[in-house]
Amino acid sequence: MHKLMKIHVKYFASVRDLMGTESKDLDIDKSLSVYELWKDLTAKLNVPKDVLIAVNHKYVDKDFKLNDGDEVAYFPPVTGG
Amino acid sequence: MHKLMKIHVKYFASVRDLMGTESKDLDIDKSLSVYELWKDLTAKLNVPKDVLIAVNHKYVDKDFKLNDGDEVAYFPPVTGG
Amino acid sequence: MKIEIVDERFDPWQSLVDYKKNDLQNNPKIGASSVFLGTMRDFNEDSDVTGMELQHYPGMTEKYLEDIVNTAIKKYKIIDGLVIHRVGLLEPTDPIVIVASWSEHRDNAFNATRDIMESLKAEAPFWKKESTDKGFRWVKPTASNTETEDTQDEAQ
Amino acid sequence: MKIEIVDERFDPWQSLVDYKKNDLQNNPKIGASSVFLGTMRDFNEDSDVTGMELQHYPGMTEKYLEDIVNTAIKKYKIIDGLVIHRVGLLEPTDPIVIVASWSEHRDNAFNATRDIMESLKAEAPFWKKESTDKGFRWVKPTASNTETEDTQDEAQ
Repeated sequence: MHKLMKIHVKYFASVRDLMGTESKDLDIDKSLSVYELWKDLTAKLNVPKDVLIAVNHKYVDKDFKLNDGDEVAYFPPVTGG
Repeated sequence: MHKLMKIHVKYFASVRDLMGTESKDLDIDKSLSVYELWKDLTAKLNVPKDVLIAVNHKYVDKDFKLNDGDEVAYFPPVTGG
Repeated sequence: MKIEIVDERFDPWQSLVDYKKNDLQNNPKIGASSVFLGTMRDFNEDSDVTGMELQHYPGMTEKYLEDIVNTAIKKYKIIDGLVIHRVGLLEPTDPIVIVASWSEHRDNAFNATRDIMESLKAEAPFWKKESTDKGFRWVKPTASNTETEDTQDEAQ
Repeated sequence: MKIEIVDERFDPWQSLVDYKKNDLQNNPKIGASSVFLGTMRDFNEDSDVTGMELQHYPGMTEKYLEDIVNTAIKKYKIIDGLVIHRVGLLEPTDPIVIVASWSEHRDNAFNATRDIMESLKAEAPFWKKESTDKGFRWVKPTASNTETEDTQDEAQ
């Protein structure tokens, strides 16, 4: 029996509009990559090519494996400044 | 018989120190280049390699011929900013 | 170093003077200060822009801005750096971002401020949503997002 | 455009704000402002510097500064430019020069301010005489006079 992992998910900008929410707290029972988590969250959609992913405030690639307590964020390319 | 030409001469920075004066008004009786004028003003010294010359507020080369009423300036390389 | 996210209109020059009062104002080792100010225009590509919402990722944004300024401090041996970035609802002519670098020589100050701006545009998690005569749209980055101001030619 | 030679200590940021009040402050076509400030250091190469005299060529200096800014306005399509340059007797930390460029996009503002500074250093008739722990000396330009801050290694 697996220990549940707590994951905090955030969305920004157009991804937030798409998801219809700012954030979500999840308990997952097996280790997932950030890509696999996105599929679980979206009725199995692929991660759009230009969506960026950060875990604990650092950019990661789509194979990055989540750990208990991680904060993962999905957002479009940045346009500040 | 030549008409006299009035020439106003200015010196700046280390050239001013060398010449011991800020400016000088001259009447010359034949057309001179700025180089020839320098020789007349300095007991026949050549113009030092790094001395810049301006006539009426524009840089000129050493063969530039003076005209009546011109203001000629001799100075070292600029170091502003 | 100063990194600040502000959610109301700010006075960039006053912010600079206030920060320098701490220490930099009278630092005789500084020969060069390079400052960049980005302000909101009332147009972008083909449209008039009447307002803008600037979203950011609290926590991650500050972390990246700090990293960017620290990288410039090391690379160009600058004495200090500052970034103040606006978020929230903006109107045309509002300051968006001010970046400043202080150094002994001008090359380093110029290059540091430029690098900080380019890295900020490429990495710092901010997103602009414009209110235009054609409706709201998220601003899309340019191809490299490091060559020119953000521009876009279609709504998203 | 503003070109000014001042013979007393000036406040660069206040000068900028005062100038912008005319018109630029609320110009929604401006997206980018690039500002460079040169200040007097208390050292140069191998020596402590306690004071400086800045001489210029009244008339020719203003003409060259105007030409330099006009060239940048045309080359980079900047909306406006400003140069204020100090002359007379200076102390360490005194502002020497402020250059500003305003444009739609940041590339143009950055490049214009940089070009104006390099041209000013190469062409505008100003001369610095430093008072150092080893006596007075006229500052010599660097080889190209366009690559780095003025430095020198011998008295003149």
